[in-house]
Amino acid sequence: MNLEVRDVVKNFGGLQALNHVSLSIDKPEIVGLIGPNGAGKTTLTNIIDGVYKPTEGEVWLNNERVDKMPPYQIARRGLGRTFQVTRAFRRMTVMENMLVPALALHPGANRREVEQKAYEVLEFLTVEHLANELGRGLSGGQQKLLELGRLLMLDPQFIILDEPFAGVHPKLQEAIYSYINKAHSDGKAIILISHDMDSIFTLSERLVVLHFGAVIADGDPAKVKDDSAVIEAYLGKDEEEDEDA
Amino acid sequence: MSRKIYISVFLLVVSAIILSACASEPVVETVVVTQEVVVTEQVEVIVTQEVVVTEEVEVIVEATPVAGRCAPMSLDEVETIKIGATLPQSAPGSVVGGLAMQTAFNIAVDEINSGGGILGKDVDVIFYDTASLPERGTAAMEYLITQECVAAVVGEYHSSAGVAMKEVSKKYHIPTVFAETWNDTITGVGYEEVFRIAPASSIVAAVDANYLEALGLEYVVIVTENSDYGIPAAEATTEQLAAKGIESDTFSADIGTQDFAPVIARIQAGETPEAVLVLLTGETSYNFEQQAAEAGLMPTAETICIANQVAINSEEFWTNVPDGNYCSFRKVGLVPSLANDVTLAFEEKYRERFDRFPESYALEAYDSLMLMANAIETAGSLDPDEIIAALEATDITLAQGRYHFPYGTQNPVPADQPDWMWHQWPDVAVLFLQYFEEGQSADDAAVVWPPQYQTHDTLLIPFGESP
Amino acid sequence: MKRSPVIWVLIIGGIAITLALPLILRDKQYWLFVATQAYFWAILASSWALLAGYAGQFSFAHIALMAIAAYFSGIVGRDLGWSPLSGIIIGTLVAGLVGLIIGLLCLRLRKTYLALFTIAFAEIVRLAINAELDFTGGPMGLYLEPLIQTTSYVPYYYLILGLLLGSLAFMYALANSRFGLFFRSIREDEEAAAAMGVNVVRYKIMAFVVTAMIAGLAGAVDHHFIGFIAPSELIIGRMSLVIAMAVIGGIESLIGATLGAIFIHFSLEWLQQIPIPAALMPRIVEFKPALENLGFALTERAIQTNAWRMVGFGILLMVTLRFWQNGLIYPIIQRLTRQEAQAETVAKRQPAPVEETAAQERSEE
Amino acid sequence: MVDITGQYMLNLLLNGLLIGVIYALMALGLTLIFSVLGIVSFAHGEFYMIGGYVVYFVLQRFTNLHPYFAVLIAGLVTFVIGFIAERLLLQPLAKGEIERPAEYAILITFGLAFFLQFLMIAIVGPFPKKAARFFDLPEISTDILVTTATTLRIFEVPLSGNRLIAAVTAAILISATIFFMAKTWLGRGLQAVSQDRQAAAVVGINPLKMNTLAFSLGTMLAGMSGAVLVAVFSWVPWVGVPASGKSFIVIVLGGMGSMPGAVLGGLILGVVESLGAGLIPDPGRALAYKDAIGLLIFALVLLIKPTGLFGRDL
Repeated sequence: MNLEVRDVVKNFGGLQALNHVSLSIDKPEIVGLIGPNGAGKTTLTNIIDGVYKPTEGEVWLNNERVDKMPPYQIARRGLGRTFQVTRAFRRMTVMENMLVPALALHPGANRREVEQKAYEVLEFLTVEHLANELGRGLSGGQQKLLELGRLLMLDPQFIILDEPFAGVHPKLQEAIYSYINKAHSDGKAIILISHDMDSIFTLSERLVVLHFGAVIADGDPAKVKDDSAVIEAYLGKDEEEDEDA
Repeated sequence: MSRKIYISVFLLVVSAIILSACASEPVVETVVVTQEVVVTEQVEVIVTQEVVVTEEVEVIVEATPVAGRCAPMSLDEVETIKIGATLPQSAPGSVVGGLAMQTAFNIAVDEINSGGGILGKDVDVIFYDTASLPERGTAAMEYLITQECVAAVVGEYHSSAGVAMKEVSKKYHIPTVFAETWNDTITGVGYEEVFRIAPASSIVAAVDANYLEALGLEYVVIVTENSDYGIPAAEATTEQLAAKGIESDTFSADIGTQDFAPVIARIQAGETPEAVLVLLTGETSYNFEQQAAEAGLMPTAETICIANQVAINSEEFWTNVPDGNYCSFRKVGLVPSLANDVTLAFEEKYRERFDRFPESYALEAYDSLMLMANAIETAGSLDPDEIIAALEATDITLAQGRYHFPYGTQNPVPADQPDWMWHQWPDVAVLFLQYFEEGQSADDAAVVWPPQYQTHDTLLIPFGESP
Repeated sequence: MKRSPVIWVLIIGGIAITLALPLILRDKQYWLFVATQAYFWAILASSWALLAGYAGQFSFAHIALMAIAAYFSGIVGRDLGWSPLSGIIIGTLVAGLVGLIIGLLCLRLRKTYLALFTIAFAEIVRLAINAELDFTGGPMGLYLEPLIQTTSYVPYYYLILGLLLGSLAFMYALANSRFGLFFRSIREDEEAAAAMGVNVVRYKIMAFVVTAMIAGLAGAVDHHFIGFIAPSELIIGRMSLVIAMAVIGGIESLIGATLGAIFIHFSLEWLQQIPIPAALMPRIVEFKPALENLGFALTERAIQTNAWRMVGFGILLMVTLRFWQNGLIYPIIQRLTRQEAQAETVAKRQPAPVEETAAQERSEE
Repeated sequence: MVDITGQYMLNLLLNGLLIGVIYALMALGLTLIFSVLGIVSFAHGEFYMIGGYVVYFVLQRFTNLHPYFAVLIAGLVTFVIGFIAERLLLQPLAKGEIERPAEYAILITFGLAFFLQFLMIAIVGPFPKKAARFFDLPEISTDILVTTATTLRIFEVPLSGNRLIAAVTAAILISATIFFMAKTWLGRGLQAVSQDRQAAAVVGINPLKMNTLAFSLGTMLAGMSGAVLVAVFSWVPWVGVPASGKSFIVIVLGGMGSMPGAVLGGLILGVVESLGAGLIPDPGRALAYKDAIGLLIFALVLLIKPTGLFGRDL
């Protein structure tokens, strides 16, 4: 398995959101991706996912160039993601939500088998009682879990989790933790984006820091934590915020 | 995967067709059984008709009346005589026309019933909205004939509905008098049941061309409406003008066009036309005429304004085209100066509602019903064959003048006459009037064509002069 | 899937009545004609509901696609001498092709923009049909050969009923297959659907093509029945009628939209004139001038509603949208089937049996 | 085929500009509504139609009234109707009570249009009406400029006096609107809400009230453009349908939600339509395709650059 971002540049009009970013993941590890607001984390996610096309550079997934592919093909090649703001299909039941990725991936699958698998996933996530609720009837945390559930149905090798803990009830956070750990032990690579430093440092085996669209640190979390450039970036961000206010 | 979908769509088509074929079979059988008796009765008709239109034998066999026509044959069986009337009451039809026709029908009914009805039986008119849509036209006829059991149908304003209606008239063998549908084909197909008292498009075009020729013009611009009225009218006029050596250019606009400035500029940039003939209707014609006046295109000393016939509503005309003085306009049907007693009596009642001289379609609506009532009275029966025979022998003076139908089953259309002369009233009065004072009532406007009706002994009151 | 007995009774009863209608209406050809047209509108409304309600593509070009198929079929019949049947097939294919083009063009357009674009498209089609006289017959309209040589409406009744039931069955199967699931996921959130591996482009276009073909097929067949088509049928007001039918019936329900169309078509026919009992007539005649000023015409036995019935439908449309966004008819159907839905929910809430079956199946493998 | 001379082109251009100013005023209200509420009102043309009828009936009843006063009354009436419609139908949308906001906005304004149009057919009937000319032009006669009461000729190019007056009035109303948006507290409040609802709410602007105000002002502008035009065009209850169509084209061309875009878009549409209808070789089709020209521009802009000339990113 490998996922490789090669020297990617992304411009929006005159604004450079990503500046020659390179990143490579070739084993099942949990990679924390952090950086101040506007550092380019979401842009990078969207590039990997295929929503945006890079201005320069390439993205390779399992030795195949994917940066020109539409998102659904990248998803079918084993890359799944959640969204910062949850995007459950609001007027479909939880079960229907779960069926979409499974049937998109395996068109000929037996519907009943798929439903049963979905049910097991929901159970694992402790939300099986919600199977017939509409997406819009769920709480924010439940919607996060639903997104994770959909990912399990898609069963990708690479998983990008964008702020999985934000606004989630502590009780449900446990389910998310166990999800990440299970995925990891199942041999998946996970890119974890979060503002919650505690969870990042608890979970990550490797930490990547983005600042002004560039990677300023990449390595062991303990070392990165003490990196001067990283400290500066975060302090600088505080100053900016003060100015904005 | 998606191929499956397309195959299924195809299968759907096929299965629907097979399904319908299977489903319809037994039903067809029952229809045939009930009709056998009727067919033998029809043989006579076939024989008489073969003389008339030999090429349509196949169609005539089809004309077998279908179960569903429920009007009784004899007057003794009914308390009131039901006659259907179709008219446009909603968009995209002309609601204005529908309202006028409805008023006219109501006046006619009141008159017939207060005069003792037809042979002592009251008349009941049943209205139906066709909205100028062919599908509504068919629905109208079906409703009137099979639900309301009318013995005859009169009316209709739009040709697009009329062309569909005539088929149902034939299907049920129901006498029908069309009031304001100009399309040549309506009488041109030569259906036994179908009569018309409105002009055929070709009649009107001939009158337009004759007037323009009498004026001695050489180049005319026609501005027409993109509709079932405007397009054939413009084509026929162009053809007839060309035959007389008059050049013409046609501009066509969608119904409802508001801004005519570019086209007016275009006309002004070319050779100055000696006349502009407006074949737009309703508010669209007013918009063009007023804008043309404001841009100095017409009416001027050089260019004659021939406004659309809706200009006959003088109040509306002057509100909408305040600068349209010296416009002349075609008038189908009568003017007050030519009105007979029937016209005047009708006008009086019509004015109670609209306060203006009745438009051609109002007169036609009134006459179509009176004509049908007269035919039923003459026939003394509701038998369609007898009513049709009575209509063919019509000789009665109504609001528009003396009615007669020169060509029909007894007297086929000769080869030198156009097809549409079948059951067509040939003497439709088509006049040209001209306003010569601002705010003038149409009643006071000058009649300038044809010569025998002229009120001011002139073909045209020159721009800016008084007669 | 299990259905409660009530709904089965209704379905079977409904189909039995529609099949027997020509017999019931033997002497009422007019109502048979109205019913046939109601089914035609029902095909349009339900296929539009699939496109707009399921797939979330608010296209206003549905009537235009219907007319394109009818025109195409008529033109190949007139100029090339094709039979009505082959004309209908080619017309349907052309409608699908145009649907494909619209779908491709509109990939980037969302909601309001799509609505505006398709309105413009429909208007351009109407203007072009109007202007290109030599080809389309322009405003004088185009004659179409009858599909079946008959003067009876009965064959056409079954034909169009068959089309309605066939297309409903097809659309129902589609909506309940994975395609329906993908349509709805695209409606809800295109980006998320793509991230879940759904080929958004393909299914969006599929929705356009399939509904365009159904509308086209219905249009071509119906106009071979009517025998005539004119551009006035393409005015935007006719499209708003289709929308009103689907909305009042229930935009996310095929059967709701179908019943909505049948209901509205019949109501519009009934409401042309409201019959008044003879006893009441003298009283009402007193108000004749007032009524006429308001635009109600009074005849011997009825009040003619003219424009007012449309005003009434405008209000009904707005009220439905405002308070019953699932339509007026769909909630009734839901109510009748709720029993079953509840039962299903209860079953799913008890995990034990499901686990058992799952375990069994595994062991069977 | 006409000879294309400089004077002919000038004629087409000037007439295009005159009608363009009027298109701009029609579209201004629609773009205002979009910028604040984020919806396209399909009932815009119907408010335009009502505005025209108000002026016609007011001037019928009070013949001595100054026409501009009638225009103001028309503005007031359409403002009130817009206010009621927003409160009853669109407020729930802004409050987030509606499940399918985008679809609801399309359908409910469509329903409103349907209702208003048939209501007016039922009430005033289908007969064409037209208000009398607001003013006569002063009589001038110089080398380049000759006027009569109805017509103005500049370089021998005839312009309708009526239309000139309407265009000037429309220009005044456009200027007043731009002034209102730029210089008054309320106008700035509207702009603030259109740029960032949440930020505006933080600084104490109630976005819901701004919604109502924007919609009512938008319908008022539509009503006033109708009020100005009722002396130029014959008025029937379905006169709003083409007006809606033109307004859609203009705001898409100019960029949805952009006021300068609406003004520029209106002028461009007026000129392009005029040139198109003047230059299409076949006279039989020229006018028939006049509306199609605008629609084609519209479709192309949507496909190629949906943000239009000045629009924000989607």
